[in-house]
Amino acid sequence: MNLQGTHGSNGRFGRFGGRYVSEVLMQVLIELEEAFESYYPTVEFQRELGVLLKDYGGRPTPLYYAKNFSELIGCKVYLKREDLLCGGSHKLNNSLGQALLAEKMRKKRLITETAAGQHGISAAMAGNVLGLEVEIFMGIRDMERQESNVKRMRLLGARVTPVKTGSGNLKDAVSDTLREWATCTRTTHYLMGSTVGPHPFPEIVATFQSVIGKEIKEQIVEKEGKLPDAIVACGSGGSNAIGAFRPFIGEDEVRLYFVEGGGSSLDADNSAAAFVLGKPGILHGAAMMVMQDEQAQIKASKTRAVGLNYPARGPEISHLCETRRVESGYAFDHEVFEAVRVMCKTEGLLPALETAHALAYVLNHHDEFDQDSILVVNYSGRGDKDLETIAGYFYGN
Amino acid sequence: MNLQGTHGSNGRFGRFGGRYVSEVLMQVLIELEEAFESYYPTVEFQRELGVLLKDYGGRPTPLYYAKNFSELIGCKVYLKREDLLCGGSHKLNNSLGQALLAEKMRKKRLITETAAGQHGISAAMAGNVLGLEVEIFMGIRDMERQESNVKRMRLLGARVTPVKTGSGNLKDAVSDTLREWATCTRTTHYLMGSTVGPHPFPEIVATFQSVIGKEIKEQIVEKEGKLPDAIVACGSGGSNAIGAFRPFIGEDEVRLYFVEGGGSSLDADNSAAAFVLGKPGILHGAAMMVMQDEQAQIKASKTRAVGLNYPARGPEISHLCETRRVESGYAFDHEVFEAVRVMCKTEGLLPALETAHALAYVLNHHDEFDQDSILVVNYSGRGDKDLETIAGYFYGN
Amino acid sequence: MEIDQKFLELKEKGEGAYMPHIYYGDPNEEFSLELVKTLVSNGADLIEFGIPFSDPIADGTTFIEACERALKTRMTPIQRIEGVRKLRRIGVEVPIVLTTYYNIPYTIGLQIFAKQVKEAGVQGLIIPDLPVEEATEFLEATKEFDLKMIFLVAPTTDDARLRKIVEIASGFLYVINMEGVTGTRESVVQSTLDLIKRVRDCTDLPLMAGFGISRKEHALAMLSAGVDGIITGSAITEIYSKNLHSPEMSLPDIAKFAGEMKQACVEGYNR
Amino acid sequence: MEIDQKFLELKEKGEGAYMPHIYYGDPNEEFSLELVKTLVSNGADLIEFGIPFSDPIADGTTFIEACERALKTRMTPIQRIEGVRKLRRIGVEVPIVLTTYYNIPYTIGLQIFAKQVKEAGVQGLIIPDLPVEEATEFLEATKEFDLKMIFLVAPTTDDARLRKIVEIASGFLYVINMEGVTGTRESVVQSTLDLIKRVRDCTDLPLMAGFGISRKEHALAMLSAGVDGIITGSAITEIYSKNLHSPEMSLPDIAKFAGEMKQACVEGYNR
Ligand SMILES: Cc1ncc(COP(=O)(O)O)c(C=O)c1O
Ligand SMILES: Cc1ncc(COP(=O)(O)O)c(C=O)c1O
Repeated sequence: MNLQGTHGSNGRFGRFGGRYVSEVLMQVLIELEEAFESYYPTVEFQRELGVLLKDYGGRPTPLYYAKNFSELIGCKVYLKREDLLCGGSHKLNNSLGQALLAEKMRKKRLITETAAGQHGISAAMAGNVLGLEVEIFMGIRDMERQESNVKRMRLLGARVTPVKTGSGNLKDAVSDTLREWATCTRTTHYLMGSTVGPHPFPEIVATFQSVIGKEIKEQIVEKEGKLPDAIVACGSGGSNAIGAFRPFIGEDEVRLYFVEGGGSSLDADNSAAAFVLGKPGILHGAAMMVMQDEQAQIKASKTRAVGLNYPARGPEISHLCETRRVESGYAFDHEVFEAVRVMCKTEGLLPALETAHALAYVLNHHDEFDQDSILVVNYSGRGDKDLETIAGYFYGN
Repeated sequence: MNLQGTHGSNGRFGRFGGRYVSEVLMQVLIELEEAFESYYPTVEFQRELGVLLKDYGGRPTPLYYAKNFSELIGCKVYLKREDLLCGGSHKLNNSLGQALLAEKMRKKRLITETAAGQHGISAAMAGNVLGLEVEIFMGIRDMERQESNVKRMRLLGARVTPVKTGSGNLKDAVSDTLREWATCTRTTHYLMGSTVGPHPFPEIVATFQSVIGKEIKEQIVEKEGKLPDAIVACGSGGSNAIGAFRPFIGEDEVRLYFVEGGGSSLDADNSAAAFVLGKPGILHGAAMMVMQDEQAQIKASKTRAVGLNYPARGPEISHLCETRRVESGYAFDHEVFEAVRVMCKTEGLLPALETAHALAYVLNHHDEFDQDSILVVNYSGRGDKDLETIAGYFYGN
Repeated sequence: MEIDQKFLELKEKGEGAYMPHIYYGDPNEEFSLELVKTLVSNGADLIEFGIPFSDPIADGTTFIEACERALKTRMTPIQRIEGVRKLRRIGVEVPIVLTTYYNIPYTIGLQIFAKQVKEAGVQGLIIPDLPVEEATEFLEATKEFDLKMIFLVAPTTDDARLRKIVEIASGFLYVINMEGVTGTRESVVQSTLDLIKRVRDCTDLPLMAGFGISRKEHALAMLSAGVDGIITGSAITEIYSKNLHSPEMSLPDIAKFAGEMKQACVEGYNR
Repeated sequence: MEIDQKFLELKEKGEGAYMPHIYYGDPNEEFSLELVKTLVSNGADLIEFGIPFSDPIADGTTFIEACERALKTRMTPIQRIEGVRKLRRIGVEVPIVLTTYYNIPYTIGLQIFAKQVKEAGVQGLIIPDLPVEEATEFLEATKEFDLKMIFLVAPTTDDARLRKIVEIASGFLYVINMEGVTGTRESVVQSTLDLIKRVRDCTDLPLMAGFGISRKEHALAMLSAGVDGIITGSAITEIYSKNLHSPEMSLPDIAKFAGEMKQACVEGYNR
């Protein structure tokens, strides 16, 4: 593969990554790695995936010069419009890829977990298109918070299974999906939703998502005749960020910013800022930056952006931030809502709360970019799913 | 203009169309016609609109070969994916075009009406992008039914004004917007949402929407090497249908189907099937097919698809159906919900209730198309806005 | 009495014309008959007799509601036209100008409509959503019935169109007092005054100003500016719509209002 | 006593080995101490001593809940390791195999962890989320402490990996009884029987079967199939978790259960 990934052998990104799973899952992970390596580079796979991404997904997504927002920031800001991808976020890039891979591996069923519901929806879509059964594990708290997405998944015919363990959110849903997978690896593919989990998942997800960055590169060169000065992306597991960053990792002059969920404050229990509050640890099959308590137990993260509510950072983004190739930052909930308001007003776009973290970061740090700077914000998703939360924040209800 | 419209002079489409408005609006309509004719064909306007449609809107939208759905129907079905356009429906094509025109005309403000909220949202988006104030008139009943879209418009900074007259739906909102316009034509553009209203609106909206059909033509030739056998579109005012049909009107071998809202039955008060129940009449400034009672009063239409809940058919589609170039049909509410279910399951796509009328028609008439037929369905919008209604229908709540 | 004759008569008397506008059947037929009688006996020189329509796009809230109420009686347009005959029968002799939206004649049939209207005793027609450009067919179909076609002019109407309008208009010209829809307003704006001057310069037809006239001062100002008379619509409906259970209780107030408006027409004409 | 010695001793006695698995501190430390004492005096040959983790991905519902309860006591992992010392102090002499997820030693520091564990009196380690491929670093850091590293084999493990595993495993091999996570199950499946045969063919290490063993018949079947002993986990926790307010009331039932399982190990071994 000619991807500019930073992983070494055995799924290592520096000291992060690896494959820390029960023996029951080892064999299927090895098979998956082999299948990915043998199918992905083939002309047939590329063609099939290409058609799905284009005709079903709506790729390429535009790179939109946000004139009004740029005026506010004081430099040129482009938005990479993943919100226009079918389903409303970047998640489908990965779901289509993995579903196609699962079909090649003759799996009959997809399981996965979801937090905001965006990944769950994309998995349900991809499953239906490729004729695979879909079951989605979702924390009971998240099911309440993202009720409309639960309805959507069910309408798509997916089974949504409530996860009651732990604090009933994404972390617990991932754990339960891994448990379920252990019982059915022969028939079932775990469609991992972000660049997390045991090797080869972080690599697979990053590869499928890096279509974002490849397009950014072509599009910005077409529009500006050169590479951007900076790319900003939000994230937790890191899939949209890595997807956008990958083709630029070797381009040292392009600054890369990763924005995580600050929550309401950086106090112990009110944040999802794992790069600030976490340390290296092992969770869900990989070494990553993880939020933990003094007992070496994983801490529950907290942020209003359900899709960033995960206490760990994927291996690759953990490594890129540790080595300072990527600069990490965060945005607090109230800044995020303000960024939503600004984007609505300036460009008529309602961003996902996750995406608004990247926007809030740009708003907060606008003085770091001079007038001629070219910024690309990976606009990872639309805010329809967050409408109630956002309207509630501004108008009460 | 080199569009294959069917209108004659003075905005006539056969015996339909015209400009039946109060003297107060005549002058602005003439100015609008002139402005449209002078700006639209210019290279500058085409370039600016092209960039907006591409980078902001996400055009071209894909033409997706829906394999699973096709298997069910028994012929090749392509979906023209207007659901992927920014905002979730075809409405933005027109809103961007008219907002740009309004800006050229140095108007400061856009007013418009909306039923499902889709047009209101697209108008609010376009207004923000082009720096115009936006006010949207919406029937109070529709505001209740499409509450989430009301929130969305307000978040985008648009003023949403409830219309309490009549039965509080689209017909009344159009009337009230025309009244408002009469007070402020010098500063304000009425961004008409469909191919209805006095001349030049039907022509302007059709022109801006015909980007759909132009793309279909290119795409289907690229994919199949020939024109489709049939194109199916839902509609009330007719903008998505006319947009898809226009470049094919002169191609006699391409059958064109227009599907209106059958409602719960064809009984007097339970339908929106104006081609079945209506007759020629004058409403909102034009001669159209209109549902009326024995007192020559306009009847309120009824269908679960709020966006089809209009008692008249635009002048151009009225004419095309009267001359049999386009065949009109309808689908009942229960068939529409069934079509939603089928599309969710086969292709993982949740269609708007409006769009599902076209799908229901194809499902009901599948035996009219033989195995080699190529069908294009204009997939006008996504069903996120209808989620509560659809979930309520299937699961109760 | 024909419209032209009425204006001649008023000119001789040195009075401005007063034409109140009502929607027939709001809230019921009996009241409308009484109302017109009251208006005429208190100074109305012409009556604008409205046939309600479900979507009166040139009307404001007061008349929208009047239409809605009137439509609840479920009379057909033809039955309402019969109302003119009833008025004639009870002694109303002033010219009656029938107003309705174009869908009504369009649906009934232009000729049938004109015939019915003429036979019932109507002298002129106002169809607010039928601009000159669309009127050819209607004029053609109705010309044998000798009905005056009253057209509207607005502050936004430019001179070129003004000329087109005066060319085919008859009876009088309806000068739209203001940009907008019917309904009471606070003052008379400059653009209206300009319009009156412009129209005056290109036609001898009588000018009647309407839209938003609700006070004596409005009427005086309009007449001073050069119109031949004024039209009040919503103002009267507003009076009785405060007491819809027994609208006839409002007749004395309406009589007083009509008297004052006619008075203003007399005063204004003579300034 | 060392693990190898225990298996030798059992071989001489002609008995299968019985190793119950508990999470230390569920629902409190006192109970865990009593529980282990009861288990040992009713036939447990080894103890699998679990240090709870917040995200026990190889465990089923019963143990997830056990971990959650145990974590409520807010003891640190080091304090829990001290529990082994306490057991030794109250006379528990059987080999103790400590189980936990890799984040615990990783975060504490691999060497510190191994040292603490060793000093507290542990003979072996099971880290279910540490497959052989990832174990090099851990083995390196801990080799000076002579702790047996127990690895798992599953029905899905192919022969190539099986060989890798037996190469570095020590103490015994943990044969995963079934595809899935810990928790009681209804029957023993063919794939497990095949696995036992395959493992038996390539190593002399003792084989202990675990995951889902909750009934005497399961134990008998497993031993008949050729393993050297069995592990029960959830089954015991299920007994006392029915009465969490006074879990000690369940000790007689647990004693009975342990006795039966040991009995099955004896019987099964001699078939
Ligand atoms: C719109 C959007 N952006 C970002 C994320 C974060 O995911 P990741 O870190 O994998 O990009 C999510 C997750 O649900 C999302 O929905
Ligand atoms: C998705 C969708 N399709 C179709 C329509 C109908 O409009 P038109 O007849 O103008 O295409 C609407 C109107 O709201 C809509 O939202």
